[in-house]
Amino acid sequence: MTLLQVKGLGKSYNSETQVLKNVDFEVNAGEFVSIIGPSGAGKSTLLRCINRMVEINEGKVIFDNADVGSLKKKELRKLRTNIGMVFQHYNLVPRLTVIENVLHGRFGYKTTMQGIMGRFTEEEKEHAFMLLKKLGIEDHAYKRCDQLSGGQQQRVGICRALIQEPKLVLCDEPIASLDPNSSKVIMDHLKSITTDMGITCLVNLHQVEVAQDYSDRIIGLRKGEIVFDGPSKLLHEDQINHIYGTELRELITV
Amino acid sequence: MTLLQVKGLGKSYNSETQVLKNVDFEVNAGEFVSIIGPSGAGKSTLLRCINRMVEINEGKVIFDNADVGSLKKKELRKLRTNIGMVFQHYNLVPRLTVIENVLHGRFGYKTTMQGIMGRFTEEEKEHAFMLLKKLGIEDHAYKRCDQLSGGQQQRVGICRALIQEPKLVLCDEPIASLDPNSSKVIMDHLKSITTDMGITCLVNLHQVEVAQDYSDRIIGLRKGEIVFDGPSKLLHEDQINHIYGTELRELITV
Amino acid sequence: MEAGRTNDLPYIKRTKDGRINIKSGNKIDLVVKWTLIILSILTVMAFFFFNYIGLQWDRAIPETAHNLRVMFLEPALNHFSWGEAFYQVGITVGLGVLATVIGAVIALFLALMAAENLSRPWISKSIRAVVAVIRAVPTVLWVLIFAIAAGLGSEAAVLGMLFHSTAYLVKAFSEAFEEVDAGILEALRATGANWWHVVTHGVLPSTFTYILSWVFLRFEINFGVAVAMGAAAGAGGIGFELFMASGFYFDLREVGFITYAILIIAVVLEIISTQLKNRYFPASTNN
Amino acid sequence: SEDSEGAGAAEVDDVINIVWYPNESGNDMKASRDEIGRVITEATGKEVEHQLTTDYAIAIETLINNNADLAFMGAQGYIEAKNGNDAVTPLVVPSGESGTLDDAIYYSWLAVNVDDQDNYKVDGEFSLDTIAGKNFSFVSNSSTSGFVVPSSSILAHFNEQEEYADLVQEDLMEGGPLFEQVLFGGSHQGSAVNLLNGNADVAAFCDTCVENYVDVAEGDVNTVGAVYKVKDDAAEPFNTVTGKEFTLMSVTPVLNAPFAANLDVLGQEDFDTLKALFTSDEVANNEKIFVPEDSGEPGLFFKSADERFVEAEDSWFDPIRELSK
Amino acid sequence: MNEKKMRKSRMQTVVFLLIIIIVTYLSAAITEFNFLDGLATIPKALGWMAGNLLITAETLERLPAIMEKLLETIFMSIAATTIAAILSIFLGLMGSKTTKVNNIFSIFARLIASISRNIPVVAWSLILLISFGQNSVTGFLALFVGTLGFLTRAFIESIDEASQDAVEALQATGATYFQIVNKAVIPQSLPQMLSWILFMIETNIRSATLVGILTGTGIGYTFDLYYKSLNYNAVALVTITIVIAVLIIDSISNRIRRVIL
Ligand SMILES: Nc1ncnc2c1ncn2[C@@H]1O[C@H](COP(=O)(O)OP(=O)(O)OP(=O)(O)O)[C@@H](O)[C@H]1O
Ligand SMILES: Nc1ncnc2c1ncn2[C@@H]1O[C@H](COP(=O)(O)OP(=O)(O)OP(=O)(O)O)[C@@H](O)[C@H]1O
Ligand SMILES: [Mg+2]
Ligand SMILES: [Mg+2]
Repeated sequence: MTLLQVKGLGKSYNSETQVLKNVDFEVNAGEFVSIIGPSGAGKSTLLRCINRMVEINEGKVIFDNADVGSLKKKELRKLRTNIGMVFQHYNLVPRLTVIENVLHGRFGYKTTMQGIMGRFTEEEKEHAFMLLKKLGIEDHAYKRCDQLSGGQQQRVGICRALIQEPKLVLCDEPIASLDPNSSKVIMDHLKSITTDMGITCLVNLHQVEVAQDYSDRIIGLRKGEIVFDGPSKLLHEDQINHIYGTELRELITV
Repeated sequence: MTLLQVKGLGKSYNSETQVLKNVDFEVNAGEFVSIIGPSGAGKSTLLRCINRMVEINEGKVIFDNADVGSLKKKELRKLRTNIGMVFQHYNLVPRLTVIENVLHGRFGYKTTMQGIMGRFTEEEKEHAFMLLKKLGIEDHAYKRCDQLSGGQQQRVGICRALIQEPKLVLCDEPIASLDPNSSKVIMDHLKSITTDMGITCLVNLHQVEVAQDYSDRIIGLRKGEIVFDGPSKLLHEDQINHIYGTELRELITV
Repeated sequence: MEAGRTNDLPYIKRTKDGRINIKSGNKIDLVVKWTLIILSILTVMAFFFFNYIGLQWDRAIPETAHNLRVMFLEPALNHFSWGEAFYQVGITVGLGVLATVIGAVIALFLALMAAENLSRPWISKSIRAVVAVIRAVPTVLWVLIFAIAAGLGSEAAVLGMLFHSTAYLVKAFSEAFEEVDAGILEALRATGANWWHVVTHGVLPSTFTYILSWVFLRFEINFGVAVAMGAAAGAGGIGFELFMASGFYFDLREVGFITYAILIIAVVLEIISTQLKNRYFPASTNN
Repeated sequence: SEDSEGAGAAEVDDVINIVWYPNESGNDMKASRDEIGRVITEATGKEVEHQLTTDYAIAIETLINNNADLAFMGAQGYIEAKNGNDAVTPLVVPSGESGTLDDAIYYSWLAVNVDDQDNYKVDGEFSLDTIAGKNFSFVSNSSTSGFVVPSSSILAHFNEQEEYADLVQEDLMEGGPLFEQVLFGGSHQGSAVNLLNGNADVAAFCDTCVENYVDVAEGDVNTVGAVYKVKDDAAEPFNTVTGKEFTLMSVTPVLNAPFAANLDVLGQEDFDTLKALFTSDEVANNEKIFVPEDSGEPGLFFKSADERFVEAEDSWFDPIRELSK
Repeated sequence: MNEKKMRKSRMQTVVFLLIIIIVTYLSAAITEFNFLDGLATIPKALGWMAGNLLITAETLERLPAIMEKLLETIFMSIAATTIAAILSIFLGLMGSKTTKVNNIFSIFARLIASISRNIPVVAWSLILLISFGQNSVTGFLALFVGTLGFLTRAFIESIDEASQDAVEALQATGATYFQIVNKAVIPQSLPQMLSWILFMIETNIRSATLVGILTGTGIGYTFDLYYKSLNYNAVALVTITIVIAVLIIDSISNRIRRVIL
């Protein structure tokens, strides 16, 4: 079943440079897709077009049969509740507790008033704790987020995305700020979201090896265009070189 | 020829804990000595007692026939010009250029006014460039120090110590903040200071292997007491265990 | 769902009525909460405590609106000329510059003595205490004292403003100095450098941009103070004209004109200082 | 401030500083001030500097602390300056129409708005009893005609009543003891405007300070019950209250304001020169100093008959001294 | 070439110092300021203070009245600050890059901040005094306007600096604007804002003296009255109460700040 269709997507922030050009692909429910490409290729922009964190200039994004580009404000909120997002810098509110940050994922289901008053049902709270337990950070639930390590914070970020009960999770370089150990933990968790919970995952990655290890399918982006789209196994040395161009060597030393 | 004599040195910052207890050793001119020991053993304190950056409580330090503990302010400055110091965090003035930072090493030879005005002779400047060249960073001479990598900054730190034309260089964990490559470069340079220029070096180190590789002689410190003092070859597994106690395992994972 | 089972999970905190708690209840939140509560209570109390004598809202509000309109939409000069206005603004700026520059120079030395990492504890403590008291004395009092004792004129205005400026900058500067990495100071001392060397080549270059931005900020403040204090101290300036226009002639149009003049100068000063800061100082390698 | 004689050694220098009260610091008085400065320079050969002030106290203290040579100050200000520094001496006083000290007086008024005047009458006569609990406007607490004189007459009246027997001058400076609220206009004009724009119910100010702005509408000048009307073309600050009328509920004569000198700073020689200069016919006939009253020009002093500067002794001010005791 | 660059930067320093010296010299010229004369008056001023600013037993009788005025001033400062803070939060949200609704509001908010901050408090006091008369509300309003400008600017900075990431994340969950502001922006920047509020309260008590003189309210008015009647003993007492109040409030807010920041 096709969950997401991107058709002829084009995007530019200013008139000079076209960040995305005629991007076309489809994602089926339950897939785990990695997007790779050099810095500035437009990976982040692509993810942000999908939940319309940035406006779409050309083409269409169709998610769950809805045309994302034409949604009204209210429908857009509804769409976003169906799409979780995980960030490189976790993007938590550092002064609030872990559990509060997780519950922020429920705002999409609340009226403004409920949200402002911070009214969450007991079920929601229990659900949050369940997720924390699943990701192994239940002991930190009442700690402030800035007291956690990077890997722990990212797990909070994942919980926040999951409590939305999304159909799709977008991850923008979820492990770029983490050490190898934590990275492995996070990638394992993301993978299990797809395998255990059946939630589709779209992950931006810098590390080609990680992408190859974890994902079924890889999309290679270069200067805003898709230059590779296929199963991980088919991504070979020369494709990688094609994606990263001459930048590959620099990339590896980083 | 004995350059440095430490006799019955005792030091405590507060009445509760004795940081150094009855430390006795001698260093000959031209030696390259490493001091190893667990965190908190008193390695840094020991170095700082030698150029009296901290006051000596008990015992004596005799450097180049002068009793360090009893020097007056002016004599102390004179002593310090004869002892260079290299730090873990380089301790450069980040906003100033490399060459300026190197020339700071000449302050000990200046009157207050000369120093304030930053008047350095042409010879001093040429000497500075020569040292930068020797350490392979002459191209960065006019860069601000905060634009350099850690390894490069440490080399600036070494130049600053060398331009003092010291008889002894004290290094407090010079490679603890560096990656393995840079560490090797720095240790090679330090070693060459002793071998090529004949300057005595006293180096605090965390890495036992590095100490064994580079130094003629190793002093093992534990809880403020010398528990090993001898040629590197004689430092065996059981001595290492004795120095680090049960802390060894933790230390290695750090 | 299985509420019975989750009840006794050790990592879930519950309120008395059995609901799940999501606040950590740490000290910071508590202090913030209570500070806000107390401030709100005090604010509400304040309105009971005020004296409202002679206040007629129904007259005051429309009148203020009317006055503001006259001021801002019909500014005019009636009692002095453009040239005079320009000159008077110059005097006010001049007073601000003098108080700031002299204050900054004095503050620089005092701050070196007040910084804990550069000075002896007792010197630093005593300077801090004195400076705190000086800062607590309103500038008006200093100005009046000097106006009385030293006679009317710019000396009184500048000296009066100087006290507060200096005290303010000593605090700011010494805090900046204290943030200088202890390692830098240690390294310089270890080369045999003396105190002055350490200060001129280690401390000042590291804090130069902070010092400048504090000086600029203080200059903005001093300009505002000079408007008020120049007049009181008999040093003249645009503040005297403002006082005359409003307190004596009740000439709103002129007040409007003067206000514009001050506003323009203040905005220009703000722009200049941000430009200077952005353009030159983050990148410069001063010594 | 008894002990401030010692404040700094005074020296006679070659600049003569003249301090002006806020009332005389306006730009419309500039021509008069400059002319006085000019004749002084001519007579003494010394440069004259005018020091304009925004309040009375600073002006007084400046003279006390040997920071000025001359000040044109109210009688009360003079007395305070004299208390603070014995070297302060009256130089001259502007005379009345007769050209002598006899009528060197002006008048301190208590005024109320015409429309409200009945509120201040008991049995058809104005009575001070009615001002208790009202909003009152003075000029400044160092002003002779704007505070000292009116407050002492008010006190004299109320102290006879049991309820107010303990009332002292300071109680009149703040709302509460007698008045609902006390305002200070900062200048005579300001106090008058306080009354006319409704901020105050009753105001104290003097006749000469507002004569440029008002015309008598009813009754005789300087008599109780006279009604004054603000001229239609009145200059600021009265331009916002043109056409309004007030009436006098009390009129008290006050001694004219002197030019006071600080002998230590001015020096006896210059003091004598200036005394001769000021009392000369030349100054008395100088139309920039004594502006002809019908010219409509603004000025510090006006000439309708034989006005001139005359000498005055310190003891001449004793009546005012009595008031503030 | 690099040597040149270094020379240039040294030149820049010299030019900069020269400019400062010239500007200072011009300022001294236009204001007829003589530094040495000024210096010479300091002992005189200190002598005058020692001679006149004495607290006598007689003046202590005025303490209750002074305390009442001081309290009024403190209340005035607190109320002006908190109310300005409430408004400033809205202006700050409008003005900040992260939370702005649109550019027009953002410019509007910054404009308000700039105008109310840069028009001197003297001018506000005088304008307000004309129509509001001589009561606490005038003083309150005069303090309020200046505080509003200052806090808005400070809040814009706090909001900008504190919350960009979290705002983005909450937008992505489908949260509404007010939910985001309330649950991400405010909690994150509140301590910083509170610190500014405390700073402003202290500043306002000090400037309330000036505002009080100008508007005839609070402790400033008392100060002015005593000073104008040349009653310096009482002036000294008033000053000391102000100093003590400021020091106490300063130390309380320092303590709070140390915990929350
Ligand atoms: N908000 C924005 N406004 C203007 N230009 C932008 C904006 N965000 C991104 N860009 C530009 O769009 C291009 C693509 O950026 P994008 O962040 O999507 O790349 P990326 O592949 O995610 O790179 P990275 O790996 O560095 O995160 C870049 O040239 C970037 O400068
Ligand atoms: N300035 C100081 N004041 C008080 N105690 C100090 C001070 N410096 C060091 N100490 C204490 O002295 C002991 C020895 O410290 P020192 O820094 O010499 O150890 P070290 O061997 O250099 O450790 P590390 O490997 O962590 O640098 C420690 O317990 C430390 O806490
Ligand atoms: Mg990106
Ligand atoms: Mg150490």
